[in-house]
Amino acid sequence: MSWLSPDGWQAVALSLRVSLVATVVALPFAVAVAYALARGQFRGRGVLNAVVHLPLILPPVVTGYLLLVVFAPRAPVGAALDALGIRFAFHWTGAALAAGIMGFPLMVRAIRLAIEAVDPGLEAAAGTLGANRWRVFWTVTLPLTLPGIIAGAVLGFAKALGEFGATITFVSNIPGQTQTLPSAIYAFLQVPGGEGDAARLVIVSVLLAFGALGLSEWLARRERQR
Amino acid sequence: MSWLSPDGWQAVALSLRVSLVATVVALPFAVAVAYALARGQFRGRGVLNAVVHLPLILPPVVTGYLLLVVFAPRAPVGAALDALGIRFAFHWTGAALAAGIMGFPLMVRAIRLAIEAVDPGLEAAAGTLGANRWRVFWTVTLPLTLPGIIAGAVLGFAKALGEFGATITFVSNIPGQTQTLPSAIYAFLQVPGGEGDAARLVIVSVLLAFGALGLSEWLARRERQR
Amino acid sequence: EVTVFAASSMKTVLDRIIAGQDVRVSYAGSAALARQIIQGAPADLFISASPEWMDAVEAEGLVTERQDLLSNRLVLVSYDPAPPVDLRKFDILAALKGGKLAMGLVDAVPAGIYGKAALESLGQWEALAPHVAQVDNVRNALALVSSGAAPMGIVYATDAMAAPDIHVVGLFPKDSHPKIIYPVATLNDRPTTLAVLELLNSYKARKIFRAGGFEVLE
Amino acid sequence: MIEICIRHEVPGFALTCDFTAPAGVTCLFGHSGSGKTTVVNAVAGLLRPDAARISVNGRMLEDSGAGLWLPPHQRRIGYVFQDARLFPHMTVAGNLAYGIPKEPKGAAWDRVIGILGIEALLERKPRSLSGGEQQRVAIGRALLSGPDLLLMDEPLAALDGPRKDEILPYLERLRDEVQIPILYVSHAVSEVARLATTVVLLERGRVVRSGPVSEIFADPTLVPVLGARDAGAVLEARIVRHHDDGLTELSCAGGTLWLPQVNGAEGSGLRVRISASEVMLAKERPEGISALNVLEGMVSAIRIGDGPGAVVQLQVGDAQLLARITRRSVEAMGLNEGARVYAVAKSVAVARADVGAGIR
Amino acid sequence: MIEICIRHEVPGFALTCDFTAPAGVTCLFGHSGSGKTTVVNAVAGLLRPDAARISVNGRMLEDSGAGLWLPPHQRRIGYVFQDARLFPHMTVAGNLAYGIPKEPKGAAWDRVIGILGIEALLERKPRSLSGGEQQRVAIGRALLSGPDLLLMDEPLAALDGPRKDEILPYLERLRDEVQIPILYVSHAVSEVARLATTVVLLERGRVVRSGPVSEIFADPTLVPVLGARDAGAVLEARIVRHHDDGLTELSCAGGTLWLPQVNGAEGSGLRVRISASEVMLAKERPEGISALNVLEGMVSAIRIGDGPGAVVQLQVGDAQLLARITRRSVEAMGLNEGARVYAVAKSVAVARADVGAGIR
Ligand SMILES: Nc1ncnc2c1ncn2[C@@H]1O[C@H](COP(=O)(O)OP(=O)(O)OP(=O)(O)O)[C@@H](O)[C@H]1O
Ligand SMILES: Nc1ncnc2c1ncn2[C@@H]1O[C@H](COP(=O)(O)OP(=O)(O)OP(=O)(O)O)[C@@H](O)[C@H]1O
Ligand code: MOO
Ligand SMILES: [Mg+2]
Ligand SMILES: [Mg+2]
Repeated sequence: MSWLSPDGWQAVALSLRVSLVATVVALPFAVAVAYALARGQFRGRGVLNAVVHLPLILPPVVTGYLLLVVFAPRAPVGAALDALGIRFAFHWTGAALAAGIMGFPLMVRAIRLAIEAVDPGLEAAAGTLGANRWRVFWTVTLPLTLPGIIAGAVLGFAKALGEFGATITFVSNIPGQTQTLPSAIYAFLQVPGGEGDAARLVIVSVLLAFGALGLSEWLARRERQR
Repeated sequence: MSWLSPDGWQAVALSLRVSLVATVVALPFAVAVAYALARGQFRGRGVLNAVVHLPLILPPVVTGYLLLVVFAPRAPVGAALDALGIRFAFHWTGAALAAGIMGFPLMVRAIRLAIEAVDPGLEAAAGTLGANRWRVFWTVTLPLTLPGIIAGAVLGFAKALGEFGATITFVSNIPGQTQTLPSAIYAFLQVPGGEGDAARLVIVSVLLAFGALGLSEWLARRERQR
Repeated sequence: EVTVFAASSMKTVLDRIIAGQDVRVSYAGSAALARQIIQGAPADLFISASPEWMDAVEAEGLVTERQDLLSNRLVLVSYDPAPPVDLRKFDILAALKGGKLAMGLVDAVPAGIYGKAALESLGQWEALAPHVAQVDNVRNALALVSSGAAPMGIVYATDAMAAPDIHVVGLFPKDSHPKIIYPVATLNDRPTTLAVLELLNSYKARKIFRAGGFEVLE
Repeated sequence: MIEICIRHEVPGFALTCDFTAPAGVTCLFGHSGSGKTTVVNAVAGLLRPDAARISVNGRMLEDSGAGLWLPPHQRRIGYVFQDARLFPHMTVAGNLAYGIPKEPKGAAWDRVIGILGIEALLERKPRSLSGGEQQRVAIGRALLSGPDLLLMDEPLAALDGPRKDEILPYLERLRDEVQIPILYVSHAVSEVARLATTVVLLERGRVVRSGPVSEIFADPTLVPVLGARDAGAVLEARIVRHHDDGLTELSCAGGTLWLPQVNGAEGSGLRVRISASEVMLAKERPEGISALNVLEGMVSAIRIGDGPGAVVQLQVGDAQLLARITRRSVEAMGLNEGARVYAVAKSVAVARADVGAGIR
Repeated sequence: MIEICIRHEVPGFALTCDFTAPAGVTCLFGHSGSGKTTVVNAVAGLLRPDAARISVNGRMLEDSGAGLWLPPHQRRIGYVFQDARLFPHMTVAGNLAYGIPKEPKGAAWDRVIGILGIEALLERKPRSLSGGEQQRVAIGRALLSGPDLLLMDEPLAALDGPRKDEILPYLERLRDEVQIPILYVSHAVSEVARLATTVVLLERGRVVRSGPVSEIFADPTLVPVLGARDAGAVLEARIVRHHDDGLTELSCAGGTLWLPQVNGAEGSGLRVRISASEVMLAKERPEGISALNVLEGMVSAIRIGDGPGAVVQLQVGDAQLLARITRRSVEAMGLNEGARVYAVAKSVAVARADVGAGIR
């Protein structure tokens, strides 16, 4: 299609993939952390809460820089992961990691509010029916938190679609590999007269996010009506 | 103090001011929009919801660019506001505007969840006691939403502290005027050997945000115990 | 008080030159600064890292006086120590050993645009293109190399000079790419503005620019 | 006086409800799903029916023909919900003051708080109150808003027995001391009998009967509607004397009644409900028994039920009494219309929960 | 058999509770705040008391001396909460199956569903159920988890009268058909009388009395504790015959009782509660009256109250009966210990809510 350049379409496809993977992979961790923050009574709860919020507080460049320092192939962690065949640097997976981390605090917040709204009495009831903590979580807490999880996922997905600073710093901008929509938009904005191309990508990105939002509102409404 | 350069301290003070003002000013709007989204049954609800999420979805540079195009002294809106004595462009108020807009979707989400949790029966009860919709909102809905408002405010404040892309694109990076902590960090990271200065600023910014987080958790706990 | 809008790569030297003066500098990307000036930013002077953005500002009729201030060189840097080579006869692809070559955005930021031109004229671009990791500014390219994420990168000589933990493999020949020019322009004729332009052209300033690795244009 | 005329249809349910209620307590009575809450919500303005004319003491609240519809906050109506709905973030005093137009609080404040016995609770938060206390505060809050009409939708349904007993006397004092009409929803017969002036019987969205409480409750044909267990006549009585041994002597249409200590001045009137299942019939005036209440009457109607039971209506003076006995006894005693019999009821049984003003 | 021994202290409240309960239903009875829920929660493992030894049928659930504390899910205990606590996101069938270790569901499934009458609800979501239906499902869910002990904390308190009546018969069938011990909390005397095998009376965290239900309820000295209004003896009776006119003939210790249609095979046993306030006393056997139940007995104790009332205990055969009458009648009839009297109770009055197995 001529409306967008092939590179543009590639960026759209990649951004979708990156955002979806980031959201899907981060979600279980977000749920776990949200549960720990909502229900846990352990030492270091405050610290965990603070650490989770870090990506929100730090300028994205800093987050990207820290990721780079930790996950670069020559860095200890990066090297170890490399040995296991797990690559982040210059790979779309790295973009997903950055996007997931940046969206993480938003997911955790939404899910935590939802978990705090679940009646602990229902969990106690499940316990008396022979369910251990793990089963209680899976069969009672989690399903009842679903609307909040959906809200959190959409928030995370939207953030992932828009993430730029941390992504480009961490995994740079390799067309077809790590060039997400925001990177492509940024590139267009750096040259005089690139605003038109940028605008087209912005429209695509807005449409994608609106689709996700609409879907989530619909899911939440359906969930509420059941 | 020699630990931070004077410019650094200036950036800290400015960032605090910008984030506080952004949060305080955006909060009433966030509450109003959250209320409309949670309780309203009007046409265009979906569109409003989508528009509110825009700053989350768009790369911050794009948001900054759009702000620049709208509020710059040469742009129609900017010129009109200028005539009224209201200045955003290249002014700390503009940094606050950018920070507020970027944090807006986060505030609205948290507050909306809280409003949706308020029992409409209590609002109906207030109505039968002679309170019109406005009074019901102020005396019943709003106080019961307080924990969610606190959560939203902190999220918005944290986001405002970390906002970079939109701010630097919109209001530039003028020390003492529009140079917030993240912009200052960025400037240090642009030159070789600036990492040490940047790191110090990062620490300050993290401490500030943690302080806000701690305060909010404490407020929320107190609110719940009452 | 004078407000200077300057490309962020100028920070080290410019901060030193204006030390003690009543001058504020807003450091950001040239594109952002140029757009802001076009939209009416209260800048008195603009130092751009790219002549194109200065052209854009000039086209709006905002420039009162323009001058090519500095020039720079492109260098190939590496994470691992390497002996200096002649880049005309150096196979970068082979030296990457499968790693990435870090550069600025090759269609967007000046260092990337110059770098791509240089590689093209050296006949290496075709082969290297798939192996280029582009970042939004030169400093991030440098960070990729100094963190070891990319074995090599193309950056300005000024950046390489100030980074102790990386190694300069070679200078790109001057004629392999369009001349790198940092233009400066005054945006008004206020005496204070002109004084700063004078300061930039002063002997002391030149000394600092040269010490920072820049080539001063007459 | 309340005039209510409502038409409302939702899928599966149609309400057609017309009635006029005089001053005092009007009880809306009917099975679950008969439309009681729908009526009350329409009166409060919380529901907008398809068509309605509603007026309170001549003031029109809603007239769909004329396009008039006042929003809830302009209706001057006090609504006591089943679930109290106190504002959790305010103290009891804050809740009570919510509907008061302006300071100062004035005499009504002290009076309502006195009637409801909630002086000691004023500074507490609703969460720490027992269910009965919460309902009392909710009633006080509704009253203090100075309503023209008080709506109460099963205000006691969520409370268990002892807590119900705790609050019923307050409702009676309300009825007797506060001069505003009350529309009261309940499916507890004892509450209705105790409180109502007028009863409106709803069934599947339609008014099947309405009238003074004594008439409705003494009607043997309504026994199946009211529920056999709870049927029973309501008698107007007058306190004659409080005796030293703790008994109160009352005179009613059919003779003398003895009840354990009833509050009230000698000479004052009150209402006594004698549950049909607690009345025993005898052909001869029984002697040497512990039951003190023996009223002579004439069988005015006999209604044989489907099961083993029968309901016998007696004319006692100018009042009616119901007795629920077995068919076997009807036959064994040879009862038929016009027969003279004695109705026997224990003092303590009558005292149950059916006399005005708090006794245990 | 359940052996419970708990010590627990929180600021302002100390619990010291020791009792052993045989099979059947053990009712924990006591005023609000007496510690009933605390005991039940400790047994369920939802609360960890300062010190406790709790065993069910010899299996130790908790022994703080030996450092043993099983978490709730290992206790094999079914808990029916006051507020049902059904999982809102599951169907009724899903709720019922939650505690079942493995498929297939087996015979217990059909049996429990049958006893509780919830076949028709299986596919529905809890939200659409009435309060009574919800509680039945909650009971089924607890039962189907195959517990060694069933805990029920005021399972009926949130329900209004008719809904209570709807569910009580199911509880009775449970007691009679399912062979697991039940620990039942209530402050409704009629429930306790109807269900309990054993009653444990708690007051301010201490056990003040415990024993078989007939003993506790026939004890006139406990009348103030139980509440004067609700006192009444519990009699064991046996169904003799169902008569054609809808009455059932029962034999009990003191003679013959006639009640409206009682479910149950001829020859089967059941329990009848005769509320003290419904028993009338007569010196002579009354004739020509509608009351069918006349039992001859001897006054074994008289307890004069503070008010106008008195409680008379009668020895009727080898059982006891309580009658609550006025002091005036005690004097007028010249009652004293050893006097022979006739106790008169109406069939329909006895039938109230106090006979095992669902009658109205
Ligand atoms: N929005 C609605 N849509 C469909 N049916 C409704 C709706 N609202 C009420 N109904 C039906 O209207 C009927 C009357 O309801 P209402 O709440 O007035 O009954 P009620 O007499 O107050 O019953 P209860 O004693 O159980 O409170 C019921 O059958 C109910 O299911
Ligand atoms: N965490 C606690 N802190 C202080 N006091 C408590 C706590 N939990 C319970 N209590 C007190 O312990 C006493 C017993 O409470 P419990 O809930 O067992 O009573 P109950 O017999 O179940 O009463 P009810 O019939 O009202 O349910 C009460 O006085 C209560 O206030
Ligand atoms: O956190 Mo950003 O500044 O929205 O990329
Ligand atoms: Mg209703
Ligand atoms: Mg309890």
